[in-house]
Amino acid sequence: MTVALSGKEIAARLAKQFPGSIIEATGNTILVKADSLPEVAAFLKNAPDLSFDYLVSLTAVDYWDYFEVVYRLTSIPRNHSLVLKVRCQGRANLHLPSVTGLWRGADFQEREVYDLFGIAFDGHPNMKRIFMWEGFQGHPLRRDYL
Amino acid sequence: MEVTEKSGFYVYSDVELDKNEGIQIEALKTASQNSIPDPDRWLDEETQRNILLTSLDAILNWARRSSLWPVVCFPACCAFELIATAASRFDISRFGMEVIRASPRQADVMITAGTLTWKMAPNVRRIYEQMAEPKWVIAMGACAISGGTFAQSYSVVPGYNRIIPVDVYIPGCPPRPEALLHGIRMLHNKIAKQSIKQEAGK
Amino acid sequence: MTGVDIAFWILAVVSVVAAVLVVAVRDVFRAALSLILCLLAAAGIYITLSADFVAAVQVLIYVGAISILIILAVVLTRDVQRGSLTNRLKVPAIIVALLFFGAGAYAVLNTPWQVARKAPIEPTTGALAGRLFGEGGYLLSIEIAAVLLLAAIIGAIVLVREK
Amino acid sequence: MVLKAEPFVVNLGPVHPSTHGVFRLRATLDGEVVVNIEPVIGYLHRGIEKLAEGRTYTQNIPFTDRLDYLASMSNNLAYCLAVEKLAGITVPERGDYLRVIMAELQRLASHLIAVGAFLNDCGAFMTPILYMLREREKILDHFEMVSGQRLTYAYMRIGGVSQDIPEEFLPALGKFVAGMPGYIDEYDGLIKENEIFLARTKGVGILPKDLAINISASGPVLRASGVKWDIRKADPYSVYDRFEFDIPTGTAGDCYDRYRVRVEEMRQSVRILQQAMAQIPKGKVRTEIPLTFRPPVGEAYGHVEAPKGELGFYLVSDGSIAPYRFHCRAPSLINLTALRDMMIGWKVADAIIIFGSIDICMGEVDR
Amino acid sequence: MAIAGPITYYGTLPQVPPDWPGGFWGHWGTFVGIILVFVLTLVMGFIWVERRGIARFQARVGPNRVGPFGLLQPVADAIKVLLKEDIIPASGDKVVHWLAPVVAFVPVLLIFAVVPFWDGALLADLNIGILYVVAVSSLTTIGIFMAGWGSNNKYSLLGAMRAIAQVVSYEIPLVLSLVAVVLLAGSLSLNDIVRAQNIPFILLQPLGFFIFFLAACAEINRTPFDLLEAESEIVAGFHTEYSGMKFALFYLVEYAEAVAISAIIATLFLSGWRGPLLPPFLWFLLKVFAVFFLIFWVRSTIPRLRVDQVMAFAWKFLLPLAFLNLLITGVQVIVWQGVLPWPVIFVNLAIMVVLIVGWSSFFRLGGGRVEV
Repeated sequence: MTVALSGKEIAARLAKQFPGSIIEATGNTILVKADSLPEVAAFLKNAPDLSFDYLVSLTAVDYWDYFEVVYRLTSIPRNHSLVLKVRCQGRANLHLPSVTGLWRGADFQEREVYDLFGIAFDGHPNMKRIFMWEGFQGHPLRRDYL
Repeated sequence: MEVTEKSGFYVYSDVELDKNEGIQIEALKTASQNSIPDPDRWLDEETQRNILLTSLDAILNWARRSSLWPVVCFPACCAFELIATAASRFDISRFGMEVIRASPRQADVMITAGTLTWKMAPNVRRIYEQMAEPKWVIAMGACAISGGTFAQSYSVVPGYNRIIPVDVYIPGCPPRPEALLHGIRMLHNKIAKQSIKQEAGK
Repeated sequence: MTGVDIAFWILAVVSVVAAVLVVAVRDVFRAALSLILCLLAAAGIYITLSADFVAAVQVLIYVGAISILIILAVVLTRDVQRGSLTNRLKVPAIIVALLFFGAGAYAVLNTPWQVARKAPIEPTTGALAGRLFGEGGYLLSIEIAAVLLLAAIIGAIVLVREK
Repeated sequence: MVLKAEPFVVNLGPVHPSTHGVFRLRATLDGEVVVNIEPVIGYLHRGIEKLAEGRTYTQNIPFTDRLDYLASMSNNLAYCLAVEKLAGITVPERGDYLRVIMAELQRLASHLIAVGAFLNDCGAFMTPILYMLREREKILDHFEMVSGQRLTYAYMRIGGVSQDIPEEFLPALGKFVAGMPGYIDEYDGLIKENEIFLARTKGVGILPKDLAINISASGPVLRASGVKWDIRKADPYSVYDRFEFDIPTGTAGDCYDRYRVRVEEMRQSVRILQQAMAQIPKGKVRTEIPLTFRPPVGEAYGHVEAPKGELGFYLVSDGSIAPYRFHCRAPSLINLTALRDMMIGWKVADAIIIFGSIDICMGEVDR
Repeated sequence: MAIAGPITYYGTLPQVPPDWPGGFWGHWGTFVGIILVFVLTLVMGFIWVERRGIARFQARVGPNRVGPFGLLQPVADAIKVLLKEDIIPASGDKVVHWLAPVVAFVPVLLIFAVVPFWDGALLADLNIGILYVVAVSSLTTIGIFMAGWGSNNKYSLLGAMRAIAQVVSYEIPLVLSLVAVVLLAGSLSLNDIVRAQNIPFILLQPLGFFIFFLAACAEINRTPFDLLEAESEIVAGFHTEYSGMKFALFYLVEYAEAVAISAIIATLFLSGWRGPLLPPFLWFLLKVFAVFFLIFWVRSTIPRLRVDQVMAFAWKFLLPLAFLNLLITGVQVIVWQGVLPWPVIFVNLAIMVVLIVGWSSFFRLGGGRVEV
């Protein structure tokens, strides 16, 4: 059975390591500041007792005021999981750091989020539309796209 | 050469290429907002054939309907009902149709099995145009007829008849193999009523 | 005029036209095809001379193998449709060609040709083999040529081989 | 000295006999060798995620059918699990057993197509896939018996399955399951030791273990690389913890291993089916819930081991009758990430085989 | 063209004068007619047999709607294909594109000129028969390459390149295995070879048959060597851009080549028209059919090789074996002249098994990744 790690405990550890990086922690989830995402992600991946080596999925949700990008992490050797969330305020010209350097599995999924939500990931090697064609107007999965 | 060297391992093609494709897609989208009328002129046409032409027609139509070679165009779900139709249980090879040609030049009938998106539309159009005359189209499944469940979607073409003229429609989501076989038989009947005179007048 | 004569003239015209096309056509691929036609016509001429073995070998070696090598070379060429545009060696090429033509014409005109009145009826292969490998034949030279070719092939492999 | 030809770009697809749908590879070739590839997808992007936001939870079940249309039952199951997690609905035991039976039958059907299509890509002229379609038809008959459909079943419902199985179902399934190991042996015996098949697949398209994890590969692709990771064991859902089965893994991570893993998984599925048929209890098959219901505000992620890998549904609820966000973690899409690493340096013919060995379904890749 | 020896007919046709083609058009006309009819009907028949046969292999029924047992299926296909629109790609080389099917088709027909349907019944009993067959059959490749080139299509070109590489490579083991047959028969004429076969050469030359069959399959691009129209890789290979009548010609070439190779194998290794009871022509047909059956049996069973493996197979496997076979046959012809054939048969069978098993145990169809 995959153990869902407590977000609060991890958040406490992370707050010690990277002060000011955690916004809140509920249940299995920690909400991370966008700027500190790369360090936190690298720590989660490389810390031996966490070793989140497997990025299950990456997606985004449009909450009108902000976009929330959800990283679902699992550790194959330790069989536990954690959800990482990052918020992205505003509706235009959105940017987030890419995690493709850590988990190559994010490659297509970040492109998908870029295509359907319009959040660009800095550091992604090939940031362009994946499902829709170049020149398509708008980002379909935003709530205001009809 | 469209390959450009970027950082290390990742070598991706130019965005220009995609942009050009995007322009083509948009152009096709604006050009095909109305559906193409079905090619059914023969229904109301006066039949005035002489004996020579009729027997020639008979032979020709017999040959054409007896060896309908489908082209590879299997976008989505219906493809697997088409494959099931080609397989042992239903076996379209009985009608001489097992020669599924990968090259559209050599095919006679396009069985459009699946949802068509605007991104795919120029390619399907191109395949249709690459096919040599005479050619027929069977729209298989709800998506092919009208977009089906996905008709309201932002990226789905509501029916193949926006892009290409369709001869036979087979409803179902997906249609059962029996329905596909029935559609093929209907196409046979349609071919049987064709005349080379119409082709000349086309 | 017998059938052989008619055949000869057709073949001769075809081969000359094809040979001219080889040098006149811009498209390198079509030039290669003309060369193949020329070689085939030559094989036809051998047949009219009752040299059927030579004809078959001509088709097998020249049309079947050499021409394919030429086509492979064509594929490696960059600009096939327009051919080579650098013509700096035009004058020396003409001189060399004229020299060759002169030598060939001289040889043809000064050779005492013997014309057989009758076509050989028995198989030509046996006689040919006897001439080549029999008493007073060219066994040694053929063997040497074979060894030379083998060396050339091995050399080519050594050259192309990746380190 | 290295002879290099001028590289040229070939578009494999979007309509190509062996791209399993409308996938396109923009391949740069140096002679026959693939020097660069770029997958281009989106030719079947139907906007399911957007459409689902406008339908009720129950109405969305048919959409999941059309994601991976080769494994509709597994998709139904994953979606229903996610909704049940979101709304806190429990499933009667018989319903759970029926779900497992359907999911495993679906795995058999999907792997039959996967292996058959893979062998077809190897150039075995249609014969293997036609033999495998023969057995797939039998499986489809069983599905038809319970749902009336051949491809898109919508059999599972939130809180169970739509209706109980007819009386003839279990005897028929028993007969089929008894025969299936023989059929698997037949297919495997036909091709397993074929010298050409071995030469074409062994050592081709190697996906190392580390890379497989790093690119988030899942399903047979991950297991063929030697990672013993199966959601059915790692995070058991439904009643999978009551069955005994093994997780077949490969060692080299090449095309041959992926083939072997699929064949072995079919055997394991047969084992699960036998146990499930023996254990299935009597009773209700569905918890009665209204057609339109309002789950509490929150989010849930339900995942299953689908034939192609980890299939997950991430649902966000805002308390209304329709999901606020409907996201599908599609195994096919993510498995494709490895394509570049596996293909570059191989010949065109190998690229086709490697692609076939991943076993994707475009409905799921593009959604 | 010289004709070896007098030709005996079962009809009343006069002898061929040595100064052919100066006179005697009757013989020529008759046999051209016979060959055309023979090839076309056999091609039609074989297409039907193959489609029905493969359908049986694949647990299906096969064409059965058109005419009795679907016998008219090839006829319908032919009429339909011939009357389809003919497309020439705008950017292709039109002359080359137009000529290609002709160049590919003519040599295949020419092969039949030297195939004896029964004793002496052939268009021209050339004393260089086998050499002629090999020479003429190599011409088809040029047609195929022209098709690939003239279409201006990348798939076509890939297919054409494969064709050339493959045919050039397999010509060598093919010819070498033929030489062994020639050594046994003592003649290059196909008719004389059949006459020399008191026992079919497949028994005396099992290894030669093995090599010839594989090399011939590669020459005519049948599975597992059908790389140039590998449908799962390069769409339709060299004839991707062909439609209508020209495609029909390529389709015809494919099967006519199969018929030709079946006929040659039947002549060289299965003692051609010889056989008890049945009339010679029927024996010949039966043997041709048997070989063809083998070819499409392989097609419906075996996966395809990769291009480098095909080349490796020719150069590293078939070629050495062909050399060894030639050497062994040479020794046998000199040493065992006049020995009863039965011991030779068993010795040769044993040699074949030992060589094939031994060689294949240390030869691997390898090939792998290329660093780029």
